Amino acid sequence: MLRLEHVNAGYGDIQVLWDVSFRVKGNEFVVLVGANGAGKSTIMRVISSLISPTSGEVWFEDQRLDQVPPYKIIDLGIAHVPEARQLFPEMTVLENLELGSLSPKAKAHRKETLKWVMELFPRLNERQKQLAGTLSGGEQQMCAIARGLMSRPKMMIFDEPSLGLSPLLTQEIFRLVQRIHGEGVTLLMVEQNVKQTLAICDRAYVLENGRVVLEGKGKELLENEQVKQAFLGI
Amino acid sequence: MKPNHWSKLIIVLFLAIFPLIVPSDYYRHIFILALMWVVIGSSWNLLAGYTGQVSFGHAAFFGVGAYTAGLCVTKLHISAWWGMLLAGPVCMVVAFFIGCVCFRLRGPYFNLATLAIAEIFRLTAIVWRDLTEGMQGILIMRTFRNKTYYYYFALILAAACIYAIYRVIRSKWGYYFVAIREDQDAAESMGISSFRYKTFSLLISSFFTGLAGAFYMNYMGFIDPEVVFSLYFISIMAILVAIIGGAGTIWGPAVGAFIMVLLQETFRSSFFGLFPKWVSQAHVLVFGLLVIFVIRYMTNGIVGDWIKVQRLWSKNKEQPLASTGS
Amino acid sequence: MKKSTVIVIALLFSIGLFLYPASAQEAIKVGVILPVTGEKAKFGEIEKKSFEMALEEINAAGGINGKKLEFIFEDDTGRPDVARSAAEKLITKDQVVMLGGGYGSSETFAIANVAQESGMPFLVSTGSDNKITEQKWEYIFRINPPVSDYPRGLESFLTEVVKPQTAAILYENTNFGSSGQKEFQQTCERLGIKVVMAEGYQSGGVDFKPLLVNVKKANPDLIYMISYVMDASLLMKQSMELRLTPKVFVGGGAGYTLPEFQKNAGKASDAVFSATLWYQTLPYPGAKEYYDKFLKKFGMDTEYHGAEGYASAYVIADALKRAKSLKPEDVRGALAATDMMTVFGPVKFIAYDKMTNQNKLPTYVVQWLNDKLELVWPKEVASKPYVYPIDWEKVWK
Amino acid sequence: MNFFETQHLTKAFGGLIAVNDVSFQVVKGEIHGLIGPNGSGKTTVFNLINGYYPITSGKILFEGHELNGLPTWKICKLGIGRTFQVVKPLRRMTVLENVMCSAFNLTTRRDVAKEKSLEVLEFCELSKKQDFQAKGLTIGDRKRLEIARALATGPRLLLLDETMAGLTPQEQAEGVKLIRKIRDAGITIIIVEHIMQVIMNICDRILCINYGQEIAGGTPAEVANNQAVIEAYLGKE
Amino acid sequence: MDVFIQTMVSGILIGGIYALVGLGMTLIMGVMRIINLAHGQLMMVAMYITFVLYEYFNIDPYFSLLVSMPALFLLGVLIQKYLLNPLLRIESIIPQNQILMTVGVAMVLTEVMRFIFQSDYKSVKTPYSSAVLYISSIAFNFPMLIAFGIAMLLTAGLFFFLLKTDTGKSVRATAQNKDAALLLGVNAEWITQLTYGLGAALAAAAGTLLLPIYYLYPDVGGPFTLKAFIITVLGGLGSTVGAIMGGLVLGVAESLGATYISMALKDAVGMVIFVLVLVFMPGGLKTLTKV
Repeated sequence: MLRLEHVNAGYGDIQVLWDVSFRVKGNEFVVLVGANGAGKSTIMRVISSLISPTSGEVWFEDQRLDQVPPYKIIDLGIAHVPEARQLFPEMTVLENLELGSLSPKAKAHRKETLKWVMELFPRLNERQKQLAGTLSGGEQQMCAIARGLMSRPKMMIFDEPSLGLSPLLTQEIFRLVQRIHGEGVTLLMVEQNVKQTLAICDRAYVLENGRVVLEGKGKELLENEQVKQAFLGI
Repeated sequence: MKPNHWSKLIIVLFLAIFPLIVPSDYYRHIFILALMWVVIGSSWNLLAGYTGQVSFGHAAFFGVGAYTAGLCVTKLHISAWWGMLLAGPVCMVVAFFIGCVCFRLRGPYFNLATLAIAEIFRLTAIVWRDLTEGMQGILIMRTFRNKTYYYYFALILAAACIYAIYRVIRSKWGYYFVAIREDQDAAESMGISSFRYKTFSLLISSFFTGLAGAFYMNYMGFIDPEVVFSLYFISIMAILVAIIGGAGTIWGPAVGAFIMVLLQETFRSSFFGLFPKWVSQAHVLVFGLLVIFVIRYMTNGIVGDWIKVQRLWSKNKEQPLASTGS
Repeated sequence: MKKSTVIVIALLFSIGLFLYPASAQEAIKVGVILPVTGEKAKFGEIEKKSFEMALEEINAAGGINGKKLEFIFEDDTGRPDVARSAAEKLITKDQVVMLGGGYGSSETFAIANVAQESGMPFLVSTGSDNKITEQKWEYIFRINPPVSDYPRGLESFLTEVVKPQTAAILYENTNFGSSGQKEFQQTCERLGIKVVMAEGYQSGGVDFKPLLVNVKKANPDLIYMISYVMDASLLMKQSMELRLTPKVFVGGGAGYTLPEFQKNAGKASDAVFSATLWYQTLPYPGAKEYYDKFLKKFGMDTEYHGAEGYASAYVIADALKRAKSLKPEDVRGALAATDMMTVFGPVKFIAYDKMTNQNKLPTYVVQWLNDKLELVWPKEVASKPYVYPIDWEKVWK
Repeated sequence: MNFFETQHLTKAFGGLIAVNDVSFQVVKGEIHGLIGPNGSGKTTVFNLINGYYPITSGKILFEGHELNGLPTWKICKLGIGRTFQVVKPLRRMTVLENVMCSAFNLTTRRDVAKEKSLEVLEFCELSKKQDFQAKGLTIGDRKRLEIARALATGPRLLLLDETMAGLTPQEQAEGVKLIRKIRDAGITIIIVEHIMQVIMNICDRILCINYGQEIAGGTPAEVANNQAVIEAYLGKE
Repeated sequence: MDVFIQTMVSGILIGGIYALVGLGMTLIMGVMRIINLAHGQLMMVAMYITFVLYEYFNIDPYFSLLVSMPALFLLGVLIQKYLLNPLLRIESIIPQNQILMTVGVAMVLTEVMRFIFQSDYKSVKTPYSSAVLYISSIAFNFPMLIAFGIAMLLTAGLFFFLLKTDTGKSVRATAQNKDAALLLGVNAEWITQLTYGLGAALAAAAGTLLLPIYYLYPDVGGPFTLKAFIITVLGGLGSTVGAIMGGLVLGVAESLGATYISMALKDAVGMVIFVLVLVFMPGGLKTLTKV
């Protein structure tokens, strides 16, 4: 469904990604793990076309993503839940969610989607009229995920959804992510919470210094000593 | 790209003997105005181009300088030339207080605050008739009939201003100013008090702008608040002079000043009478278009983007330009 | 091409340009400096057209002793430094024999300063600040009365007809406005009228009501206003809205005599008096003809500024005809000896009060009656009798 | 008297407590690591020490001076240099000029400042690029420049914020060498770093924080085997 | 007492128009973080459009809103697209070069209008120009009342647009978080153009509404540009409610200042308030109202 082929990318003259290739098949749940600064978020930004690769190609189904302007990505069926939530703090939860369904296709089904999402996130339902900036961290993350769902995506990409959340909340978020996967949405997730994510995903890639160094089934990687080393340096 | 020293020397020589080889008072007058704008543009440039604090209110200093000289005559009954001594320090005091208010602000807020303060000065000068004579203005008798004296005075002032700024820029202060322009947070972490050095930059800048104001009083013999505190004809003009020539370069404002003053005069007089009269109405329009063009295509001004100008030149001449690179 | 070579060539070229002599022509050149761009362009334009009109007539009548007269117009854009540039250019580059024009007081100052220094005769046509002719500058002559004289004609009207006890003065914060206010305040004191309020304002305001409510509270017999035309019409419109009812509204010339004032203020302009320097029905030879010809030629009204320009042109021509030579001293001498009649009235440069080389003219009072400006005072020359006392409720109905 | 210490350091942004009651000491001459997962408040601690943010409560002491409430530039003059996680080169100045800005802390003479800067550049192995514009440097050189600039202010304590992030392994190795060299020159270092190979390698002691609170402290080996740390990094099973 | 009430009435009525001017500016400031120093000049262009429509086609000024607003909207979009947006990709020494660009635009607009219409004062005289409504002895200028009413209607319309439509929400979203808006499929470049267009259209409305009570010449824009940014900062950058409050506050403050201090210092009152707010309440009225 999504393929990155030999992508080199960076910011200005700073190269961050070196020859990155990986693929996500339909209905799969793939995780990218790696220490900070390994280039995970950069990959996300490349997929969302926020930065264009210096070389290499990004394909989604039959479409070259790297040649599409960023605001058209969501129309193709990819919803990006960005790092640190990136909500619109001075707008209500409801408005934030509505902004998730701007594309004509999603807009047509806005009411149904909203109902579905509210069932999925009862806590947001209670806080519809509250300003997003006043939500707690966990609720903000839920709001961001819900906003992504509003576009009825074929595929969702999550950038560190557990960032800054307590372990308990992290677990709740992961349960939600799994439920979304259960609804038939293809998932790509970037995480630093290695153990929990590897336990729930189908497949994972390990990134180090902007390169893919390992690939495998989640459970297998969990046992791999190299992963532990990459994170704790021992 | 190092500027050619020969061409610099020729220009300096030309300016030094200009009034001797050009007997016309008219051209002397234009060059005096241009030299005065060199001073104003360069001082603005020190604060904005080098220190990164874009002031929209330099008219405040120009006006205070001019009125210092004017009040010497009307209130102290001494020669307006004393104003040349007093204007600098007076402006620095004023600038210090303005700095205390404005340097608490960054970016667009700073721009607006300076603009507002200059406007407050203008309105105060209009209303405070006991001190300033209000809109009746101050009229003094000029000292010299011969423009040559004024010309050399302006030339020395401009040279002193440019030299002083050149020295400052090459000293510790200059390094600090540019550091603040490039990244205020980084500068602070390097032990640079941004408030203190912004204030120093403002003080120097206001000093020379004030001198230019005092010179204006002495040279023109007449001032009123609308003229010397004008938002469009002083504050904005100072910005245009510097950005067209090239902000953040030593020679940029000087080049800009000559371009702007000559351009204005050329258009006002319809290319010295060669073109039909309606052309004379177009000078502000041409300023506006020039500003748009420079900002859009030559962001660093004529001096700052000299390489681009050269490239344009050589293209027209079908001559490949030896790759200069930077 | 080397950069230095380019610069050398450019410099040589520019020196060449500087030294290039103005092409010698047979015509006698006179520089005229007026604002034709900028905020003051409106009146500058009327004056310029009048100068041009007069020029055509003069040249058609044989010019200056057989030579053609030529006016070189320069635009001062309403700024003193530009006015100075223009004057310098005319004197040194165009080598004119004398200067004319001068609209705004500040610009006129700047020009006069240059003219005096270079010993170049300058006939001021409009710049009205008293100080211009108080400098003992022997090369500066002024055809129009100084601002202090504007209400002189009004004085007798006030003492004989209105007899106000109290007055409020509203003036725009410009050179013209504030010097006018100063002079009128002294006039009031002299006439025993108590000035209950004297307040300046920034021209270009939208809402004058805050000022006018204070006037209403002070309830003066006379409201004297010094404003340009648009402020004038707003002031009157808003006075009407607030139902200000003094004995009389009097404008201090300028805006209150222009057709635009009536056009904008509508019925609020009715019955408003104004001091003025000139009116087309005055018994000066050619005044009415000048007005009609201007109206026909340009399709617009003219007023006292135009008359000043038109008269100036004739004074200039007259002086040049009489001058022994075109040397500045001779032209100056001829100007000083001027004694002629113009559409603007008799012109003779004398010294009075603190002024020198000043033309002294009577001034008049006009009143807007049925949407027309009528000369109402002094009675001998009035085109219509004045309307006083005024029933404002009826006028404004 | 400790060389450097924080006492119950706390910082709240509105309702969010970013740093909560953190106390630690640094011994003169050591390399002290500060680690924690993303968003755990490490950079905030630096910004507090550096005076960039005002402290909500608690104390910071450096050589016996209380730093609370001092502006950033004064703290620098007291002898604390820092680098930024997101490098802040003075873009339109050359490398040498960048460093000279710092060197002017010690002198007002241009030639002296230049001499001193050249020394520092030599030390940081940036001499070859001294005339390059800072905006044209590679990321590795920019990080070096950050360090060189901090060194040129003549600090006794150096705060290094993620100096290795985004570097190639080879550059990292060179970076480690440089950090050791700085320590050997007698400068105490506090380092925030994500790349564990680096931090475990060079630190004498490490403090690990999560959610703004300290969860473990000690030698690298102790910290790496601490259950709380492993959980913080890898998550609970 | 009458003096006070009349002053307040004048202030509030003029404040309605100020609010309209400020609203456009605050929209632009909120989304693009720049000061639009051409704001009053855009207003001036709209006034000329209204004037031409009245003078040559005899169209009532209030109807010409339907022409002047779309026309200025288009002009605004073009300015943003071809002059301001390209600057985002250029690095310059002076970081505020977008502001300087608006200065250039302002100069060009003024001079082009001067070229076409000369410097003459123009005005539109409608039958209702001087109509007045009296409540006891307090005078309400009729065109000003209408202008106030339409200003409030337009404000309500703007609020509806910003709060209830997707495009309006996208504008707010872009102002608050440009990157996130991009990810959700908002074409930020188009939004900036739209915003500048809207800002220009609101300025156009203010100009058109002002024309029956005021007059027109090429330099009329300058003072209104100054007022616009005072209002914007007073209300808090980017805050629409703040801009309305700011407009009213400025109107009333100027009126009170003119009545009780001095008419000559009317403009200075605004400037002093402005500096005080900048220094002591940098968030503007927004910090008090929290919206």
